[in-house]
Formats: sequence, structure tokens, C-alpha cells
Amino acid sequence: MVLGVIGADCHAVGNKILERVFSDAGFNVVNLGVMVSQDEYIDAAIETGAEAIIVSSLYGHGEIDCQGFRERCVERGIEDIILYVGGNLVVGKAPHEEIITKFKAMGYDRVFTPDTPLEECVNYLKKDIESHRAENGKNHQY
Amino acid sequence: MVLGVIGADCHAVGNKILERVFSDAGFNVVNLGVMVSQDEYIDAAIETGAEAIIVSSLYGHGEIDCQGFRERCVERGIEDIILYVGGNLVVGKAPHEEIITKFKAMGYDRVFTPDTPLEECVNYLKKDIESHRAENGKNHQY
Amino acid sequence: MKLFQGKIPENEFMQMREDALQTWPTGQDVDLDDAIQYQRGLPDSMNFARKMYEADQAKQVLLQPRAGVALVEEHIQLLKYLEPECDLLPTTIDAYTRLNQYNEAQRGIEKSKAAGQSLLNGFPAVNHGIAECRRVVESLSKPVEIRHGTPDARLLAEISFAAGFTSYEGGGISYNIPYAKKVPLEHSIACWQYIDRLVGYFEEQGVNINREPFGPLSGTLVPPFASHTVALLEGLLALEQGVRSITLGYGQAGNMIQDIAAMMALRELADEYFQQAGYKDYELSTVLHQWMGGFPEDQAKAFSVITWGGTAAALSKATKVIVKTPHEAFGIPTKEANLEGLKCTRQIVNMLADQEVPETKQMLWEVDLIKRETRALMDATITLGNGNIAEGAVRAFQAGVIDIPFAPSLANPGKMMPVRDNHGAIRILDFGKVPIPEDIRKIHRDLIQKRADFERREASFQMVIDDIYSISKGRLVGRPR
Amino acid sequence: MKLFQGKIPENEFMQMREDALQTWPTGQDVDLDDAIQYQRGLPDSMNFARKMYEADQAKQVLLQPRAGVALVEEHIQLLKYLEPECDLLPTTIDAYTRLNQYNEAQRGIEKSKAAGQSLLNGFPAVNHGIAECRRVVESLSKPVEIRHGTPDARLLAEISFAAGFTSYEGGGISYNIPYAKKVPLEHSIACWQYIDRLVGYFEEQGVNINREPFGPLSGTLVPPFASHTVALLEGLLALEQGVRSITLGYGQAGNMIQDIAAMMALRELADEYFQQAGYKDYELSTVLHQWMGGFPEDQAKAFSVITWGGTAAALSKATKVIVKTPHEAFGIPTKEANLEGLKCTRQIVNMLADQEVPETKQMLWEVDLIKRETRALMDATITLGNGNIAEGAVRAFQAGVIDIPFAPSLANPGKMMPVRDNHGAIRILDFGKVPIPEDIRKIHRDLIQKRADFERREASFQMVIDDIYSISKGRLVGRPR
Ligand code: B12
Ligand code: B12
Repeated sequence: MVLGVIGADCHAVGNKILERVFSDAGFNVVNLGVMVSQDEYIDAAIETGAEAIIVSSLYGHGEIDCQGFRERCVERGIEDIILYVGGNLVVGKAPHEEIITKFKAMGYDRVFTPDTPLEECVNYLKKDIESHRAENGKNHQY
Repeated sequence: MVLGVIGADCHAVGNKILERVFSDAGFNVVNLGVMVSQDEYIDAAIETGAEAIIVSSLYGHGEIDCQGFRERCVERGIEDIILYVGGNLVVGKAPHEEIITKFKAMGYDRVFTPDTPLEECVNYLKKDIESHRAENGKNHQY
Repeated sequence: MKLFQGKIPENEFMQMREDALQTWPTGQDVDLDDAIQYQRGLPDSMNFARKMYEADQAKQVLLQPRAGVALVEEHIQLLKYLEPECDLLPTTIDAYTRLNQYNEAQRGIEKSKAAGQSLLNGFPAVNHGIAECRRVVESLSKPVEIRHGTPDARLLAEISFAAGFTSYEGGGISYNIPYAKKVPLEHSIACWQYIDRLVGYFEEQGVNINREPFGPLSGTLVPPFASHTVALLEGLLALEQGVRSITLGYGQAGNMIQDIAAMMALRELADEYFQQAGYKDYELSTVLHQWMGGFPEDQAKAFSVITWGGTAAALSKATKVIVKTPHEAFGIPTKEANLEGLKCTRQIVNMLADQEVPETKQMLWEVDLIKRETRALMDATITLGNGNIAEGAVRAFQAGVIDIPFAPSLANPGKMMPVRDNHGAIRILDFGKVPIPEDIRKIHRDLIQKRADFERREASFQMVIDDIYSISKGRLVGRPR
Repeated sequence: MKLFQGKIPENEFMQMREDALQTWPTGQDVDLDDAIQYQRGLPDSMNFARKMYEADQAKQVLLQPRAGVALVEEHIQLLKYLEPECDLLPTTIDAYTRLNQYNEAQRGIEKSKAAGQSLLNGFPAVNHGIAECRRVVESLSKPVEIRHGTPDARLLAEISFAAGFTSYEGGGISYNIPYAKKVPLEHSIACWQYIDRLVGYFEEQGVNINREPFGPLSGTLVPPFASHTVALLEGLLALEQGVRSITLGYGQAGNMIQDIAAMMALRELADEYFQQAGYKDYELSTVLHQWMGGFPEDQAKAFSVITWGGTAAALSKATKVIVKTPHEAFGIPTKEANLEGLKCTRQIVNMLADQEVPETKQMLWEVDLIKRETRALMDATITLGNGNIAEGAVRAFQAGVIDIPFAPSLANPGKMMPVRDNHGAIRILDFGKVPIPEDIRKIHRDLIQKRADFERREASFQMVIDDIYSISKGRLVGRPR
């Protein structure tokens, strides 16, 4: 999986913790750190054959930075990749449901607010990767 | 004027300050202190020929304690007396307008929440007593 | 009721109980054996005395809110809502019950039922009776205390202990002087001797019940020595009747050094006087009340005052802290506001749990001052009582030896006038007849003069008024406007 | 940009300005004479430097919020709304402008106009240009500071000073290491030499502009010696270019003694190093930032953290305090939440205004420790620079002499690992290459070991993670769950 903080966002603390948590959970984590552009994620995902991209945005510009990420993945040929996003995704304080709906509409598979326990996310990711593998197995007959 | 805290209410601090403020403003204050019954106010008003009764209620039972005060004044023959009430008049936090309407309906001439500057009340009282005297002058032709 | 000297003999006490239980129909249901049986059946985790003892040993600060509404179901909901965020639960009694006006309380219950909301400022436990009160206790899993302000709280005590409440706030002085106008001190003290004897009886039967004299009194500029004197007297009166678990209280004054010093002095003085009087087997704990005077109306400011109260409790290692709410200036808080007060307090108490204030010269000087002041009042009171603490207390108020600022009781001399010094500590502008020695008076005079000089005005009643409003207007020292 | 040694000569500086003003069309409108004329026309009451000086003399604590939204009208409304409750106003710049991405900022402005709400996390001053920015300044009557996080803030500075802003936060280190990833330190420091030179130019013309290096850095478990070293270096760099009014900052760590000691040490160290370097004619003031790390989501708890920050500022007599809001954990605060943070802080700062913390042995020990630590880093840096502070700073980061915990910049060594001791003070678990002498390392080791023993676990990265979350989870020390 590829991990990073998108856009012009410099919040580094959560990123270091996410790296640690996902590594401890057995994932192979490629951490791009802060200030990562959409293409940098995709480059890394293609290079490493990653199954998931985990995007963080803390600084409030998430709405602008995260738009079009799924479309870009499609363009670059990794349309199926699991896309998660989490953090303080919008400017200001908005209802959780509103945020989740907004980012799901952008094509993110799961959307997390800062209060979600990280174990939950880890479990989702394990599940999603499994079912993804199963599906891919079916569809593409590897 | 007669001053006191109505019912079973023991809040004594505001009462001491009100005494001081009204005295300093030139009123002749009969302060009955805390825990004053409706009849005690009326007795004192009749005895001293007071022109106004100033009721405080802080402890939340104001709604129960203050009911029927105007009626009682009528019964006891001082129907015209100026009746003010102030303090934390109801249980809990309610909109000011609601409280004022409720107590005006009970027959209080003016209703004050704890945040009113006391000078305002003093000025009202001066005005009300004057216009009262003028009116009484007209009506009763003293 | 008349004052007792020493522990009330059991047979005499049992006769007195007959009368007390007559005063309202629900009293008939009290059966002491059943009560003890019931109390014994409660788990240790619901016993207030045990919890206080453990916290004291562990130097923990426990949190307790105030809360009480007219109807049982509503009251249960309220306490269950607060339970997760506090360590100790309250049941705050309404003002009619506090004055034994059970008929008015009944009217309040009916009106509340009709209005669909509580029109009483507390829970009328006597009117609800034992069975209903047990329903409250059984709905909860933390210890519950009865908090009130009742000069004659005998029947309330009987019902409370029978219902499984395991702590009882108040005392013959502290629940008269600030709460009543015409109740003679002899009467309220005698009533509380009865209550302490009742607790003593439970203790004899192996049931622990915590007792907590009400520390803050009028909550308004009370100097530590005045409230400490009352706390010590009520502590001695309680121990005399067989109380074992005793929590002495103090209302935050606002100056950090004075508050920490006051809490240190309180504990040391208690051990001094209790042991001097021959008591060994007591469990002492302390409680700090967050600022008890007028609050700012603005909620953000109220949170600041609440946090500062939590700070004082944590830094002085109080065994528990009584928590205010952001609605304080307006009225009985909603349950949400009450919870917010707890959460705010929990955060600061936890953040300070591991921090220590080093003792400084200034702190120790203040501790020593408070001790000397308190001893002056205590010793004069004990002398007046001639061996009888209860008598001494009554005479001390008559003689003006004890004098509580802004208290409504006619039994209170009302001559002593407090004011803040230039750092916000509470000092005395006019001692009335309180027998503070001249060297200490001079200290007060000088400290107040420093403030007067700084403010370029005379120390006067106007300064006192400014101090009464100061915290609600956003400061500690009421500077001229 | 390359590093300068000493004050940049005026002609060279003027040439450099040409380039900087080219970087975005609004730069064309900057005219230095007009700017100076405009600044001279502003009343003293709107001058940040004057206000800081007066507060410092009077030992007052001034309050300043953070605030900035995308559009001018909205931004004015926001600042006017906050103005009555604060002493100093901010204009917080958005994150695109901070990275000189003026095109993105422009998109943000357009999108915000379309959405009818701010979609930027700050005010894009460069895009709005001088005339619009002057509209902001002229709508207000208190001094306004530009607060940002911009490694290359030359154009922003030019526009800001021309528009009448009278204080500018940041520095070549403090606005790079925590805010950027790939910007070389040489570049950002050189840019800030330019900015300080610009301020120096205004000072030469008799216009006072306040400069404030950003104290808290990553806001996360930064030990005082690390941020103090950066503050002192940026202070020296600023004075070198002619800055006179300098405000050094510190982010609250949470332990009362360490925080007060840090503020005392900061002031004393500044005077020590500034005077040693031959500067006399500077005006030093300090700023304390309320807790800059992760906040609790619960607002009542957030108020508690805010109050504790106000307490630290008041007790350490900071010249100003930067105020957080109850929305901190979620997002850019509403104006109401912002005001609440100010009101809450005002209440505690005022309640503590007249109180004093006596110096204790422990406090002085901590002051001395922080000074010795900071001197170790400073002296190593100065040696590396061989007389050139700017060079020294760059080499110090390269050599691992300075190391900021949790900073994203690739120029940061990222080897030093902080952790709290058993009382919550920040100590160092792994010093990396930071040249702290062995006797002090032993002090840290022992203090951390005490905590490890208490918690019955090894001091490890897990402990650090627990400390990162601790305040947001309601404690100071991240105890094992
Ligand atoms: C100090 C205090 C106490 C002390 C009182 C000591 C004493 N004997 O005086 C003690 C601790 C004993 C106490 C007890 C109780 N209290 Co009390 N107490 C307060 C507190 C904190 C401050 C009151 C005060 O002295 N303020 C300072 C003075 C100067 O202001 P003031 O009293 O408001 O008076 C001013 C104004 O109201 C106004 N005013 C008053 N009357 C009038 C009349 C007119 C005409 C005008 C113009 C103005 C006016 O002018 C006054 C002077 O400026 C308030 C909350 C607050 N305000 O912060 C609660 C409060 C008043 N108490 C309250 C309650 C409920 C009680 C208790 C019933 C206990 C309980 N259930 O919690 C008991 C009362 C028992 C009884 N029999 O009365 C509630 C009332 C609730 C409500 N209305 O919904 C309050 C609001 C706290 C709360 N939020 O729960 N209390
Ligand atoms: C520390 C901090 C800073 C430091 C950052 C230092 C650094 N380089 O890391 C400094 C001071 C430099 C800083 C700067 C800024 N900050 Co800042 N900062 C914070 C603060 C206080 C704590 C962040 C933190 O470290 N938390 C601790 C970590 C462990 O938690 P976390 O970051 O939230 O990450 C966790 C979760 O979000 C979650 N998570 C994150 N991503 C993902 C992804 C998935 C898939 C999942 C499951 C979970 C997940 O898991 C993480 C680990 O537990 C927050 C507010 C807060 N939270 O209290 C504001 C905050 C994030 N900052 C904010 C802003 C706006 C800024 C600035 C733009 C300045 C400004 N205008 O105020 C600049 C950013 C400039 C830039 N280019 O990015 C805003 C964002 C506003 C919004 N979203 O509406 C916040 C919320 C503060 C606020 N209320 O205004 N900040």
C-alpha cells in the first residue's frame, strides 16, 4: 500500500503514526510523507504494484486536492485500486455524513474522520484487499 | 420601597447589594432580607406606606412563589403598588423574553434578569414612581 | 431539640427517632434493621466512604457533579447520563424539602408532572419515600450522596440511609447559617447531632456512611479560617457521635497560593484537633468546591472558571472536587451542560494528575497564617463551650467569635467584612468581634492597604462590592472601573 | 537565493527586490516610498511593535487569535467580529500562498466565491494585492500581524508592509522545517534575510515593524532547548538585518514548571546572546502559544486545554498569548468558536493577572537546565558557522546539531526522539546527534527511567506515540492503556 499526505499539506505527525500502525499490522507500506501530488501516489503505486492508496489530508484543502484522483487513476490504468482517504478533510467543522458522502462521490472507497480508531481502518483494508483479490480472481481469471 | 427575597430562598448577597444601590439612589429602603412571604412584603408595605415592592427570586422556585402576588395585593387593598421582580426567576436557562412575558402576565410591572445593570432598574423605578404619583394625583385628587 | 454533650445514648436516640419519623407519612416506612440489611447488600463499589478512602490513599482527585430534578424517572435518567463522566454521584435536594415544607414539595411534584418538566430545584427525596429512592440507587453503579442545605435534615437522613445513599452532606452550622434565616443554631446543631448519631449507629453495625460538612458556606469571599473553623467544629461533632468517614470541604477563593495553602492547612488542622480530642480511628478526606460565588454568564468564560477550579483541586490534591457547569449564572443546568462541566474538569484534573507544586516559602507562610487564624477561633470557641463543642459553637456565634460573610441567618453576627488583597487572596477589612490577634490583624491591614494604594482609593464597602462581582465580570480582584 | 553574511547592502537589496516583485502581478504595485508614507500615516495604536513594547513594560498579557478566510469582505467581517475580545489581530494566510502557489490560491478564491463560503484555510493576501489588503487594515483599529508558514515569503512581506500590516511572523528555519518538505534551508534562510532586511529598511525610515520567529515548530513534543535554539538564531539573523522589535515564541508543553521555566530561560538567553553579539537597541518581547499539538474533540475538554494555555501564559508573564479555539480538533473555527477561545482565555488571564508564582528551587533548576541545553546547541551552531549565523544554522541541521521532532522537511535530521517524563515535562529519549553533554543526558535518561519504572514498561516509540495522543485523549502523560 502507498501512504502520504496530499497536496500542499505539511502535517507530518499523523502520517508517521499511520506508517507505524499499518506496518505493525503486516502491510508493506510505501510512505511518501507529506506534500504528495496525485501523480506521485500513482507513480509509486504502479512502481510497487500496490493494492491500495491511503490518502491523508489535514489542512483543509482536502476538497480541492482530492478531486479527480479516481479519474486520474483510471487514466493511468489502475482504475481498480483501493482508494482510502482520511483526516480533517474539509475546511471547518462539518457533519461526518456530509463529508463521507462528498468524498465517496469523488470515488474514494472509504472515508475516515480523525476520530475513527485506526484498528477499524486496518480491518477494513484487510477485508477490502481480500475481497478485491477474490473479485479480481473471478473477473480476470488470473 | 420594600425589598426582599421571596419564598424559601436564602440567596442573601444580591439582596445586600440591592439595598445598598437603592439607598444610595435616595430611596427609603425597607429591606426584609431573604425568605420573605407575600404577606410579609404586603404587611411592610402597608405599615410604611411604601410605593413599590421589589421582589427577588434566585433559587428557581420563583415561578411558584411569585404567583398570585398581585391578586394578594388587591385583596389587601394596595392594588396600585408598583411591583418589580428580578433574579434567576425560573428553573434552568430560558429565553429572556419568555421569562418577562410570564411574569408580566402575573401582574409584575417590570421584570429583570440578572444581567440588567442595576442603574437601569433605579431609573425605571424613579420614573414609574413619578408617573404613579402624577396619575394618583389626577385620579384620586389628593 | 436541645444540644447534647457527648454521644447520644442509644435508648434516648431511639425515642427521638420516633418523633422524627412522624413528620411526614413516608417516615413510617423506615425500619432500621431493614436499612442496615439493605446497606450491607450493596457492593463496596457503591459505598461512598470506601471510595473516598481509596482515593485518598491513592492521592486521586474524584469528580462529583450536583444534580437533582423533581421526578424519579427523570432523576434516574439525569444521573445515568452523568455517571460515565464522574466518580461520585449526587442527589441534590429541592429547596422546599430543605425547609421541611413537604406540602410545597408535593405541589412542586404535581406541577412538574403537569408541566412535563421539573419545576423544583432538586429531588424531593422525602416525598418520594424509600422505595422510590432505592429505585434511584439501584439504577446506578457508583456511590451516591445526598446534597442539600437542610437545617433539620433528620427525616431526610433516615430515608436516605434506608434507601442506600452512602454519604450525607451538611452540618448543624454549615446547613443553617448560609441556608436559613430564623432557625436557631441550637436547633440545627441538635438535629445534626441526631444525624451524626444515626450515621454512628450504622457504623456500629459495620455499615460505612460518609459525612461531609458543607465547606463553602455563603460561597462569597469566605476567608479560609472562617470556613475551616466551621469544618473542624462539625468534624468534631460528627466524630463525637460515632462518624468515621469524614470529608472536610473548602470553597475555592481564586488565589492559587491561598487555595493550596488552605487545603494543606485544613488537613493538618483536622488531624491536630481530632487527635487532640482523642479520635484516632477516623478516615479523613477533603473536598474542594470550584468557585462558589457569582459566575460569568458567558459560557466560554464559565469554562475558564471551571478549569481554574479543577486546577486548584488537582494542585492541592483534594480527594474530590465538586464541579460547576457553564450554565451556573443562569439556572439549574441541563444535563448536557452538567456533563460539559465534568468533561472540562476531567481534562484539567487529568492533565495535572502527574504534576506537583513545590512548596514555597510563601505557601508555607500562608499555611501558617491560616492555621494561626483558625486556631484563634477554635480555641476561643472551645473555651466558650467549656468542654462542650456544641455549646461552644452556639456561644461563638452569639459572641461574634465566628462570623460568616454574607450569610442570611439571624444567628450570624454579620459584622466581619472580607475583601481581596492586591493578589486576590481574601483578607479581612473589618474583623467585627472575631478574636484574631493583633499581629495578624496588622498583616491583613497592610495587605489591604497595598491594594488600596495600588488602586488609589480607600478600602471600603465599594471595594467589597467590586470583589463580589469580580469573577462574574471577568477578573479576580475587583478593580475600580 | 544564497546566504548573506551581515546586513545586506542597500543597493544589492534593491536589485533583489526587483526579482521578488515579479513573481506575481500584484507585486508590481509595491512602491517603497508610498509604503513608508502609508505606514507613517497609521496611528501608533495600530502599530504592533509599539503595542508589544508597551505591554512588555506594563507586564500585560495580550491576546491574539488566528483567523483568515478566502475573501476580503468576509475576512474583514471576521476580524471585526474578533476585535473587541482581543488586543492584537491576525491575518492567517492560506496554505497555497504559503507555498507560492498563487494560481491554486486564485482557484481557491474563485471556488470560494462560487460556493459562498471559504474553501481556503486562510487569506490569500498576495492575490488580493495592496489595495484590498489596505481595506482590511483600514477597517480595523488594532494592530494586525501576518501569520503564515511560508518558506519564501518575500512577496507576501512586500505586499503586507505596503498594505499597513505591522508585524510579520516566521523565519528561515521556523517557516521551513515544520512547513515544507523539499525547500533547502539555504533558500528559506536567505529569503528571510531579505524579509528582515526589508523590515530593517522600514526601521531606518522610522517605521516600526514587529518580527516574530515561529516558536512552536511542529507543535508536537518539542523540547524547549530545540525551539529556543531556533528562536535565538532567527532573532540574531533578524537583528543583523536591522530588525528592532523582536518577539520570541514558545509553544506550551503542558508541564507548568517546565513551561514557566522555558519562558524565563527564553528571555534571559535572548538578552545573553543578543548582547553578546553586540546588539543593544532591540525591543524584546515573548509569546506563548497555547498547546499546539493534537486537541481533544470534545469542546468542553478543549476549553480546559485552552484555559491551561492561558494559565501558562499568565503565570509566565508572556507578552502575548496565541489563542486556540474549541473547534481546534475539527477544522478552521467558525468566528463564534474563535471568539469563545478568546473569551475563555481572557477570563483566566485576567483572573491570574494579579497573582504571582514564587520562584522555587525546582523552577530555577529547570531554567538552568534549559539554558545549559540551549547553549550547547547554540555554541555548536555558532562554531559551525564560523562567524556566520546563517551558515551555522544550515550546517547545524546538516550535522544533526539541531533536530526538530516530527518535522516534515528533508533538511531536518529527524533522529532526535522526545518523550514525557513522569511529571509530563518533555525530555529526550534519543538525542540523535544533538550535542547535549553527557551529564545532562544522564538527567534525561534518569527522568525517563522513572516514568518507565512507574509504568512498568520500557521507554520506547510506543511511549512516544502515547504522548502524541495524550492531551487529545485527556491526559498529559500518555500512560499505557
Ligand atoms: C452563592 C450562591 C449560593 C449560596 C448562597 C449563599 C447565600 N446565602 O447568599 C449557597 C451555596 C448557599 C446557595 C444555595 C443554593 N442555591 Co445558589 N447560587 C449561588 C450563586 C453561585 C451566586 C449567587 C450570588 O450571590 N451572586 C452574586 C449576586 C450579587 O448576584 P445575584 O444573586 O444574581 O443578584 C443580582 C441580580 O440577580 C439582580 N437581582 C436580583 N433580584 C433583583 C430584583 C430586581 C428588581 C432587579 C432589578 C435585579 C435583581 O441584582 C442582584 C445584585 O446585582 C448562583 C449562581 C450565579 N449567579 O453564579 C447560584 C444559584 C442562584 N443557586 C441556585 C440554587 C438552585 C441553589 C440551591 C437551591 C441549591 C441547588 N439546588 O443547587 C440552594 C438554595 C437553597 C435555598 N433555600 O435558597 C441556582 C438557581 C437556579 C435557577 N434559578 O434555576 C443558581 C442560579 C445556580 C445554578 N445555576 O444552579 N447558592
Ligand atoms: C500540529 C498541527 C500543526 C503543525 C504541524 C506540524 C507538522 N509538520 O506536522 C503546524 C503548526 C506546522 C501546523 C500548520 C498548519 N495547520 Co495545523 N494543526 C495541527 C494540529 C494542532 C494537530 C495535528 C496533529 O499532529 N495531530 C496528531 C495526529 C496524530 O493526528 P492527525 O494529524 O489528526 O492524524 C490522525 C487522524 O487524522 C487520522 N488520519 C489521518 N489521515 C488518515 C487517513 C486514513 C485513511 C485514516 C483511517 C485516518 C487518517 O489518523 C491519524 C493518526 O491518528 C491540528 C488540530 C488538531 N488535530 O488538534 C491542526 C490542523 C490540522 N491545522 C490546520 C491548519 C489550517 C493549518 C495551517 C494551514 C495553518 C492555519 N491556517 O491555521 C498550517 C498548514 C500549512 C500546510 N502547508 O499544511 C487545521 C486544518 C483545518 C481544516 N481542516 O479545516 C487544523 C485542524 C487546526 C484548526 N482547527 O484550524 N499545524
